[in-house]
Amino acid sequence: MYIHVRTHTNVHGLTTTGDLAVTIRTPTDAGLVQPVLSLRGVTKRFGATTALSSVGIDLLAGEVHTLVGENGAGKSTLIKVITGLHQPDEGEILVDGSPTQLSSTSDAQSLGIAAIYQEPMIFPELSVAENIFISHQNRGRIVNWRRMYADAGEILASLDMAINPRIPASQLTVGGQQAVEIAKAISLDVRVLIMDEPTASLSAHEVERLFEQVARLRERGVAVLFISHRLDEVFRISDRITVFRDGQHISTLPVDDVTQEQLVRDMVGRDVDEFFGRQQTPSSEEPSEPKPAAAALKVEGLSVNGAFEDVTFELRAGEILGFAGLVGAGRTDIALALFGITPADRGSIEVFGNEASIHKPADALGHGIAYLSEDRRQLGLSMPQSIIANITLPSLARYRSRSGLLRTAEERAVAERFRQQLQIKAASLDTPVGNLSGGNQQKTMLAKWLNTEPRILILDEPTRGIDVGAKADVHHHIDELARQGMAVILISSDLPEVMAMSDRIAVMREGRLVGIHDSASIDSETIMRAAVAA
Amino acid sequence: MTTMSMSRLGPDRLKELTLAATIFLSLVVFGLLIEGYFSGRFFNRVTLGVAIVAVVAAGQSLVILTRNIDLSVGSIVGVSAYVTGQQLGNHPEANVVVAIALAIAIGAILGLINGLLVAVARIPSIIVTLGTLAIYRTVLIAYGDAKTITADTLPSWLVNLPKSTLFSIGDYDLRFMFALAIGVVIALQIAFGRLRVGRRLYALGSNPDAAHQAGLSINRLTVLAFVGCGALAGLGGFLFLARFGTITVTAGQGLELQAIAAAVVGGVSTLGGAGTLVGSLFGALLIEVLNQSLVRLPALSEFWRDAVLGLLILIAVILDAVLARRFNPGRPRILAGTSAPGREPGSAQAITETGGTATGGAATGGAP
Amino acid sequence: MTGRARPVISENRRWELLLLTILVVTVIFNVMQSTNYLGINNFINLFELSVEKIIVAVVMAFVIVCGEIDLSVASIMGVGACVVAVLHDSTSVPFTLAILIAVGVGGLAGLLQGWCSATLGVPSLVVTLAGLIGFRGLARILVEDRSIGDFPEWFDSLGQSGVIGPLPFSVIVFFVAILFGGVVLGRTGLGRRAYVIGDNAEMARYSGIDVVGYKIRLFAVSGAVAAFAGVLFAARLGSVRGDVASGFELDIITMVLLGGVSIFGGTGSMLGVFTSILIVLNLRNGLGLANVEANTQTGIIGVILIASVVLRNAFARFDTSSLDTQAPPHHEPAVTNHDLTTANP
Amino acid sequence: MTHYKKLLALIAALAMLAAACGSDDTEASNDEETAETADSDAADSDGAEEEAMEEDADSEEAMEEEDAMADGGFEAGLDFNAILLPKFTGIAVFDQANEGALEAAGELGTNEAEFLGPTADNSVAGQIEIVTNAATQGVDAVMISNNAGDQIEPAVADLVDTGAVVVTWDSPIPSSNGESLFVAQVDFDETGKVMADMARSILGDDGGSFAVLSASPDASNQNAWIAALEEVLATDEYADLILLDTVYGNDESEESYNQALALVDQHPDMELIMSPTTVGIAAAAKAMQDEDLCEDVKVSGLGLPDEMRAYTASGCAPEFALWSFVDLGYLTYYVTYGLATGQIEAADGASFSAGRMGDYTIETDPTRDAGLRVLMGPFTVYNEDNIG
Repeated sequence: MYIHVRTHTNVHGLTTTGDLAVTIRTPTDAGLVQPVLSLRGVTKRFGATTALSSVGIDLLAGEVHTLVGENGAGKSTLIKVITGLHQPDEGEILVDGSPTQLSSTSDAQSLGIAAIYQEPMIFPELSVAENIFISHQNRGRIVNWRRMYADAGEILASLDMAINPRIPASQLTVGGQQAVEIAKAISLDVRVLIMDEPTASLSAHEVERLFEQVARLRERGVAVLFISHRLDEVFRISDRITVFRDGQHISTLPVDDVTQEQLVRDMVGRDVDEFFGRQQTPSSEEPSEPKPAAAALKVEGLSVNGAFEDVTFELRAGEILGFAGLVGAGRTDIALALFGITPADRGSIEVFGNEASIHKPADALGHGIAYLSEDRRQLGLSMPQSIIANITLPSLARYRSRSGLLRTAEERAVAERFRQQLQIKAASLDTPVGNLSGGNQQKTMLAKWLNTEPRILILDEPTRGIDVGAKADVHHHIDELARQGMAVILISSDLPEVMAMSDRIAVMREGRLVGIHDSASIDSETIMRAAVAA
Repeated sequence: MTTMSMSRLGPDRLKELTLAATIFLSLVVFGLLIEGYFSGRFFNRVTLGVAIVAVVAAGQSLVILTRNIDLSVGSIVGVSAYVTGQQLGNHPEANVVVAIALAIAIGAILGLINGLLVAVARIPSIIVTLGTLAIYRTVLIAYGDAKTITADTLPSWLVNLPKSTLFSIGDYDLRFMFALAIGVVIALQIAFGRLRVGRRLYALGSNPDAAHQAGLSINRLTVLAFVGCGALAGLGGFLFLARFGTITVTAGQGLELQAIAAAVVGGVSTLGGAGTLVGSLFGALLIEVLNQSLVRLPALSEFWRDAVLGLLILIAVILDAVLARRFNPGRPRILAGTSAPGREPGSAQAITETGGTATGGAATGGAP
Repeated sequence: MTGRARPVISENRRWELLLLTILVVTVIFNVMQSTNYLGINNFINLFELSVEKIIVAVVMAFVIVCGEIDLSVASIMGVGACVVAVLHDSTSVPFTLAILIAVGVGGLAGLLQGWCSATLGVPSLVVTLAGLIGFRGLARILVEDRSIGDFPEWFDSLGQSGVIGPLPFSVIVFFVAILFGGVVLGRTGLGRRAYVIGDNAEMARYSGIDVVGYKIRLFAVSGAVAAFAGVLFAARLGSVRGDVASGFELDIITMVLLGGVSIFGGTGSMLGVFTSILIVLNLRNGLGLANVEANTQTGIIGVILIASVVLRNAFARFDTSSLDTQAPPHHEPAVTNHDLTTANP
Repeated sequence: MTHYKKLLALIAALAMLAAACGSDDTEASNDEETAETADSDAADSDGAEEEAMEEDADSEEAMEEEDAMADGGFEAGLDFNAILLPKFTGIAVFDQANEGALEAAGELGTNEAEFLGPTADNSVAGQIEIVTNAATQGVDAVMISNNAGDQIEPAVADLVDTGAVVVTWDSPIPSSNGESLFVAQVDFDETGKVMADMARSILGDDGGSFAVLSASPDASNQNAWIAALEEVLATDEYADLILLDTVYGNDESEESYNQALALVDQHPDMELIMSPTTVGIAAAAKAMQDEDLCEDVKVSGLGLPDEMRAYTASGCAPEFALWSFVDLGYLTYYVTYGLATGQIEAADGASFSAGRMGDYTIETDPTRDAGLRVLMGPFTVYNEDNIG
């Protein structure tokens, strides 16, 4: 029996590396039991690039098997091979020990293989129930709405999810939508469930709910292939951990036999010295910033109807102010109001002592405020455009020569400077950013906003979905910027990140700012409690 | 308002109701302006006139639902009307079922060509159908050799079809052609609510990436939508033939714009996944009522008609946009890819554009 | 790593090369077909016959790169021509002022549509479909059933006789327009913004670009240029009727799409559009000289439109190997298909 | 490099295909057209009676004695390259005109004219394009059924500069600038009288009211006919005929159909719809028939016998008129041949012999301010006695 009952000592699921010791695990021996799904010597090439090079992996019933690796390690390709989107060039896939062809997603589905992604694959216009049953082949050609709603309600109830199966899925939060996807997987009697960074868009609270669901799946004997960049989660939830690097299988070990340092080393292929940029938080070194003077940003009674209410805070130059809270608490909305996307309905904004009226992003930029969106792909970068074009986009006016043409040489020079400064890895500066890895995209986005020479930088989930190496780089740069005197607002759902990076932490709950704390004097549990209103 | 009434397709139902109200309103207004407006003949004319456009617009809606467009429907109507008319001329013994089946089959084949080019050859539908719009017409002209199908070559049941009435209330007839058209549209609408394949078409338009991930056969669904559109255009061709009797090789020219106008006025979202066939029927009805009423308006000179019609359509869509925002602020139907402000990214807007629709989904909008 | 570089740029290049090949084949075909083809007058005719359409095609390229569409251009051309004609016919407004007024009316028409589309968020396809009907109506209101001519001689000669050598004014306007358009699209901030807005308007807004203002202005320019093209058309024809230029919109859009501008915005180049214009003009000219029916010509252009995208896709598939395997899904053909089949949003 | 080679090959193939399509089409359609001529002639002569019969009967004789006829008229066999340009293609009447032109070309032993027309939706610009290309091609003559009003003038002027002869038929250039002469199917003024007479005959001696359903508001020949009709109605003789309204169906079946019904709604006392366009008259007749209105509202105007036969039989359209488009094409070809080969001059009073159709004289066009015309005439009035 490989069903593990896991105990969590931490009710609120506040996950710091310290929690690891309390989970009990039984080492898994893959050799004794037939895996539900095995890959043997799978190779996948795209032209000259080898995405997967003779890799193997076994997924056992009732285990949570985590796959980690930097972006580009081959994780996505592996998922696509398992779900039938790609066919391997070499090697074989065994389902219950017998070689199997997976030539389409429906092939995989009929064998009980399903996947859940970071951004849920839902149909916004369709009801929750339809979303759950859309790919069912065995429910007849005619839709029996009554039965479908009833069945959906049952499944959701069995998962302890309070979701109305009749509402359009667009009305759910990301967490809710993921729950729907899990319900869908369960309704399909899934045997192998791939979860590709499912926690990336979730708040800590929602992550907890998700992990409860994962535990349920494990109890049902589902083989879960879990992918995440958050190592604390990885250690908390996994039974076994497999590391990929550069399309190759590096190691597979029971979670108890591996340390975080070793994991990072396997992933990166070298030792990573600092995990978080501001591990030696400046507030401990230089208690109570000696420069009480210039408040870079002073926000008073700021409100946006339906989003947040009466928010007041101050931000000093050189300070990093973290914003913690659940998704939907109104953190991003404050950023959007400061940046002029959704102008505030009430309240005042003062920038370096001057009243600022911000009605559109151009106003904000004029006041030296820059906003790095959390949604890199949709709101942060223009994927088909080159690195240069993306970096200079908000400050294009500066590159206009007298004839009206763009001074492209100057643009290139600026981009080159940022490439070196931020270590953006790309074949060329003309490479479309869509071709870069997540981490390099994030750096390009950072460069884009730094190039506007902001005095106040708002970072919204700056490390979401990027690998550990790149994450450390980004943390390092943020730290560096603050040291140079930039005022930084850091919004992140990654609590350890907020705690490690911020000087002070503002906690939001349901559209209200419920407290601002010195990061040195507060622990994660207190923050979480404030955020969920214990 | 309970959750129930706002449940599945809530916005679509709302849209249909708004349209019905708009149609009613325009009838009242024109009724006050025009003497003897509510005559049986006016009713019959509107219903007969709308039959062709409604059927073609329903087909167009199918395609628009899946995030495509079919500009070739006018040519398909022409080919279907012409060829069916010609065959009926040669085989006058054929009955109505055979004739309709032939017309539909011709349309379906042409739709299949469109669908294959879009789904299998992966060409944007607007390019495919812009091409086949010209190609089908060219083929028809070469085939027809400038001959006109005339009423006297057609069997008399066909020529008299527009007259045939199922039942009458006073002067108000329920004509067979109108009944056939709304029957087809409503039957399809019901089928779409009840059949798995119908829901899958909505799913495809709602989120193609998710549809792909969910193992739906996107190619097959896309082809199906185009075949359905072609088949309905073929049926439209049959109605065209019955109604006008005289068919030249230019028959149906320009019908594509009418059909698209009916569909979008009827609330079928050009972003896919939203809208109903009944909505497109209402859209067609609204345009037909406006068109027919303007013809009757004595104060309006011939030359003002187009301008007023264009203006009214514009007002209708603007009103719709405004209403949609008022009643459904979270996810306006018509606002393309607009990310509603004041929501955390986790909310619906961010989601609808996930899965790498960087090239398409978010391309428009921008209005707060 | 060689394959990794620049799909966008190389795809544009590849498209342009493909078009160029088609153009060369067309020209060779024409030379073989007709002895009359290689004459200076024929070359001028070839441009002159469609010059109004291709002038509008230049600004249409911008509109489509921005991810929008303007179906009303032909109707606005009609409005422009009719405004000039009516002012000339029934008022004493000086003719040059009449032209300015016509262009202004076109600009206003575009402004109205841009406002409806960008501010209210009604898709431009829908707004300009209404404009297509409504502005044609406006043109008819203006001239009713008349045919207005007797323009000043200098005006007629703008469209009919050579200004520089045998080159008529309107053809010069076209070359200036396409050159200017090419430079603006390819080398200025305005052009860069057009691509970004077309790729992702929300993202552009988040980058501080005034997307709504940009689009409104673009539609206004589109209207003004269309009206001016309509005025040039009036000069070439020497008289104006209510149906002037009707049905031109599809030809114009066809030329832009064949030029490799994606209907979903964000890609395309003016060089591509120019090449495609040359292809369409030469093809029509050559087929016309070979006495091929106009219907057949249209059909052949339809075939080329489809075939060219088939070819492009064939190459793109051949080339997917060069894409970074970690590229976001929008490079995956399976997904691309359905993003790209979207009607203009 | 290899895939560019492939590409070149593909494109070449495509181009060849296109070329093949083009030439195939023209050949094929020409063949069929020729076959068609014989067909329709035979069909026409079947049931037709005296008036309508005469010309057809003549034509058959003419064909038998081809050489003799040619001797009596123009010198045959001269080099003559011409284009016959209809308003647009795909419409029966223009094809009939081409049949007539082919017949004439056969008799004259010269080249057949290229029958080239624009598409229906691009008529104006398309006609201009074809005229311009004709100048490049250096043809001897272009025969135009002008749909572009005065807008065609600049292109025609350029064409005439190359030495080509421009003859209009069916619909002239309003200003007559550039054209040598206009082959008028009927006297445009007479059209008014014919329509008024038909109205009288249908409405009876006590007169009545009627409306006109025209093509587009900017079609010059239709407008001229309506003007002529109004002129006739202004005379005492026709004072009892009241013209209620003029509406336009844009030569589209659907719109004409709707307009006809709207007329019925608007004018309860209307007894007749007069439509001087073949599309309009057929659509109006169908509309009246569909709505069972034929008892109250009759339809008349200019119509094609083939399209109207059923409505004449049913009594919806008891009487209508038209001329022979075959003859129009035939006569146009003859006179153009004569002009282009220098055998006659376009001058008032010049006369010539046009094969089977006999002798014609060129005269100043009384219906326009300037220009010459050859009047073909007369109308054939069709009713149930002669429509067969």
